[in-house]
Formats: sequence, structure tokens, C-alpha cells
Amino acid sequence: MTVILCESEFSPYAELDAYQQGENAGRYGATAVFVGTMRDLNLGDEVAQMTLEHYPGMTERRLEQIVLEAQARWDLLDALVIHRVGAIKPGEAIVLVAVWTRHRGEAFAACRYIIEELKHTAPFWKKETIKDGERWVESNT
Amino acid sequence: MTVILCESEFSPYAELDAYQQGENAGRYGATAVFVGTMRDLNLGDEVAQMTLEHYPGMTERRLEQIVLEAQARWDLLDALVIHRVGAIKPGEAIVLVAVWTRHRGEAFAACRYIIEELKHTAPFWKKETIKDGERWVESNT
Amino acid sequence: MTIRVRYFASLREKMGRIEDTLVAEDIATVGDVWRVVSTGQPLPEQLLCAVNMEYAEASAPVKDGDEVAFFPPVTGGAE
Amino acid sequence: MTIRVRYFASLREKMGRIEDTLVAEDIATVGDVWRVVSTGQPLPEQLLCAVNMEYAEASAPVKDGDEVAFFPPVTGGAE
Repeated sequence: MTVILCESEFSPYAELDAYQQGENAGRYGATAVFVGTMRDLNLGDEVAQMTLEHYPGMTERRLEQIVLEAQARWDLLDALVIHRVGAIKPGEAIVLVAVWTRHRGEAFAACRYIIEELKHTAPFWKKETIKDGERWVESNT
Repeated sequence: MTVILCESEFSPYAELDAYQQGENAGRYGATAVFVGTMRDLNLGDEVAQMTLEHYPGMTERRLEQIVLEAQARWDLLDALVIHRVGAIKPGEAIVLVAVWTRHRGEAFAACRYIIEELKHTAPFWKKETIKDGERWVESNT
Repeated sequence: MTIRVRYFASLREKMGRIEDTLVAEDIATVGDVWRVVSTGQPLPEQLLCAVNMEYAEASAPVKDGDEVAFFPPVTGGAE
Repeated sequence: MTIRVRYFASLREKMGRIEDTLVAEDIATVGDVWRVVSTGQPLPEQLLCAVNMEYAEASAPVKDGDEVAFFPPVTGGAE
């Protein structure tokens, strides 16, 4: 189980390719992956850049707790969470959640659980740069 | 929207890395990926190898229909399905399903839909090589 | 009329052949095709059928040049 | 007792500072901390609080050496 905060652009599939260890080969039958990517449009406005502020220390703690909660609910063989912080451009990955399980039902459920909990409880805040200046993203869909 | 049948081992994350085109960058906010991998254990028996038979022509048609059905139900920006056929060893990827959408709810739903429909309607049959010989996998969980 | 009949997986092994070419006039449905190739057996309930690579019921009509396939339940994808 | 108080995102900008160090004796709860740093304002309903990096209610007790944080609703993850 690995949680990483990342200050510069990362390639989610290269990270996944590098992460898959031999030790679990043959044991897992299902991998569910979610990648959240920055869009160039939000609330009808073109967004040129986004800055992701976070609460160092609490962020890592909350992400690790979420992964442990998922592990308690489903039979996870492994999980990887990577989240960007700092300045992000459209098209760049913001977050990667990947889980490895024996069966696909629990892979989908655990992956969904982690991204929803992350979104609603991990201390990240988005500030967008639009044509007219900057604005905090206050709502969380 | 791309459907590929693959006769030799493929690396799902390298395929994904290569597939992501520039044209949709900034448009999609969510990517949901499912990878099914061969396990070394099934029904309590160690499995040394598996052979995946299929119905050439009908397989491609069915997979394309499933992707179109998903596209009709959700706002898919893109989808990629890769499925192995032939001899497969434990630890190797059997199937990759990836969908790109604006929002994460539809990404999870469409990805799940495609893998479930694939599993229940695409003409693939698994034959396992175990210690005592070979057997067809007859049930489909 | 001429019908190409294909078998897959465990059914293929059970039939001992991968396909038949049926030349007959008294065939109207997928069920009729099965009766001929199986020398009179009823269609096993769990067997699946396709006509021209689309799933079909035993009652589906067949016509000259069609490809009919019979196969056991599918087991693709992942667990 | 001494309490470190931290602010994030739009609240940090509104407060005009990233943190305060509170030295006071008459503080029992997170709500008390807020009243001091905001010079008497009630805690806005949508504001979130954490004590030592764990979410906490306004009624949660604080003790010497604690780190208390206030911040707006979180917006991480992806759409």
C-alpha cells in the first residue's frame, strides 16, 4: 500500500507499470484504476492553470487512513494512490487510484471508495486561474 | 473507440500510455481502467496455463457492439478494449477496459458495464491446464 | 440450401469436429439445424446459438448461406 | 497553554496570515480557539476544523501543544 504526493507532473501509466511487483503476480485477478485529469473547462470558463494547496502532514495521514479503511472492507492485495499538489496544467493527471484484488467486484468497489473518500475528506483545495484572474473552487461535486 | 484482440502478451499500462492521444487532452476529467489478470489458482487448483478460444469475427463484432452500447448510455470521449486470445500464463493480463469521460461517475459506470457485458456475452472460452490435465472453465462468476 | 455450422470449446470437442456444411431443404430454424447435426437430439438448454455471428434463439429462422454456431456458456473477461 | 492555529486556502487569504500561535489560559475547545483568532466571530457553519491533523468538531477539547486548523470544504480528487 503506497501513498505519494507529487509536486511535478507524473505519468499515471508509467507509474503503474513500474509499481507492479512480482510478489503478487498470479495472486491478483483484478486491477481497477481511476485517473483524474485536469480539464480546460470548469463552470463554463476556460481554465489556464490550477494550483492545488494542501495541508502537509494531514494529507498523507488522511490518504493512508482511507487506504486502510478500504483494506478493512475489501480483500485488497495492494493499493497505490498518487496525488498532485502545486501548479497543474490542463491535460495533466491530478490523481491516480489503483487497487489490486482477487476478484473484479471488490476492485471496482474499493477503487470507487478511495476516490470518493479522498475527494470529500482529504485536505486539498483547488484554485483556478481563469481569464479574469484567480478563484477558489468552493463546491465539490 | 478501439477494440483489439491480441495473440501474445501485452502490457496494459504501456498500451494505455501509448493510446492517450493529444486530441482529447483537457476534455476528459476521468479515466476508469479495469485490468483482468490470470491467477495461478482457480477452484482450489493450481493453474499452469490457460488457453482462450474465441469465435473470430463474432468476438470483434460483439466487443464493438458493447462499446457502442456504452457510448449510447454514457458520454464517452474514448474507449479502449484489449483482450488476449490463445495461450496465457499466470500473471499475464487477459483483458483491459479503459474509458475516458468528463466526470468520474460515468467513467466507473461505463467501465463496469463493458467488462460485465464482455464477460457474459463475448464468445470467449477458457481451458485451464492443471496438474491432472486440462479442463474447460464452465461457470462464469 | 447450404448452412455452415460451427462448434466451439467443449462442444467442439464433444462433436469431434470444428464445423459442418449442411446441404438440406427441410431446415427452417436454428433448432432444425441442431437436430440435423446432432442426429435428432434436442438442443441442450445451456447451449448458446448464433446466426451470422449474432446471438439467436433456437426458433430463429435460417436461410441459404447463413453461418450458424453452437457453443457452451462464454467465460471470457476476468474474475 | 500554547496552541498553533493554521489556516488554509480561501480562509488563509481572508485571515491574511497562514498561522497564529495562541498563548492563553481560557481556551477549552476548538470553538474557543476560533473565537480568539477571529476576535469574537462565531464559527462559520461550512468551515472545517482539525486538531492535530484529525477532523474535529467545534466542541472538541484542545490542550497545550495542540495544532488546530481551520479550512473551507475540501476540493481534491477529480470531477
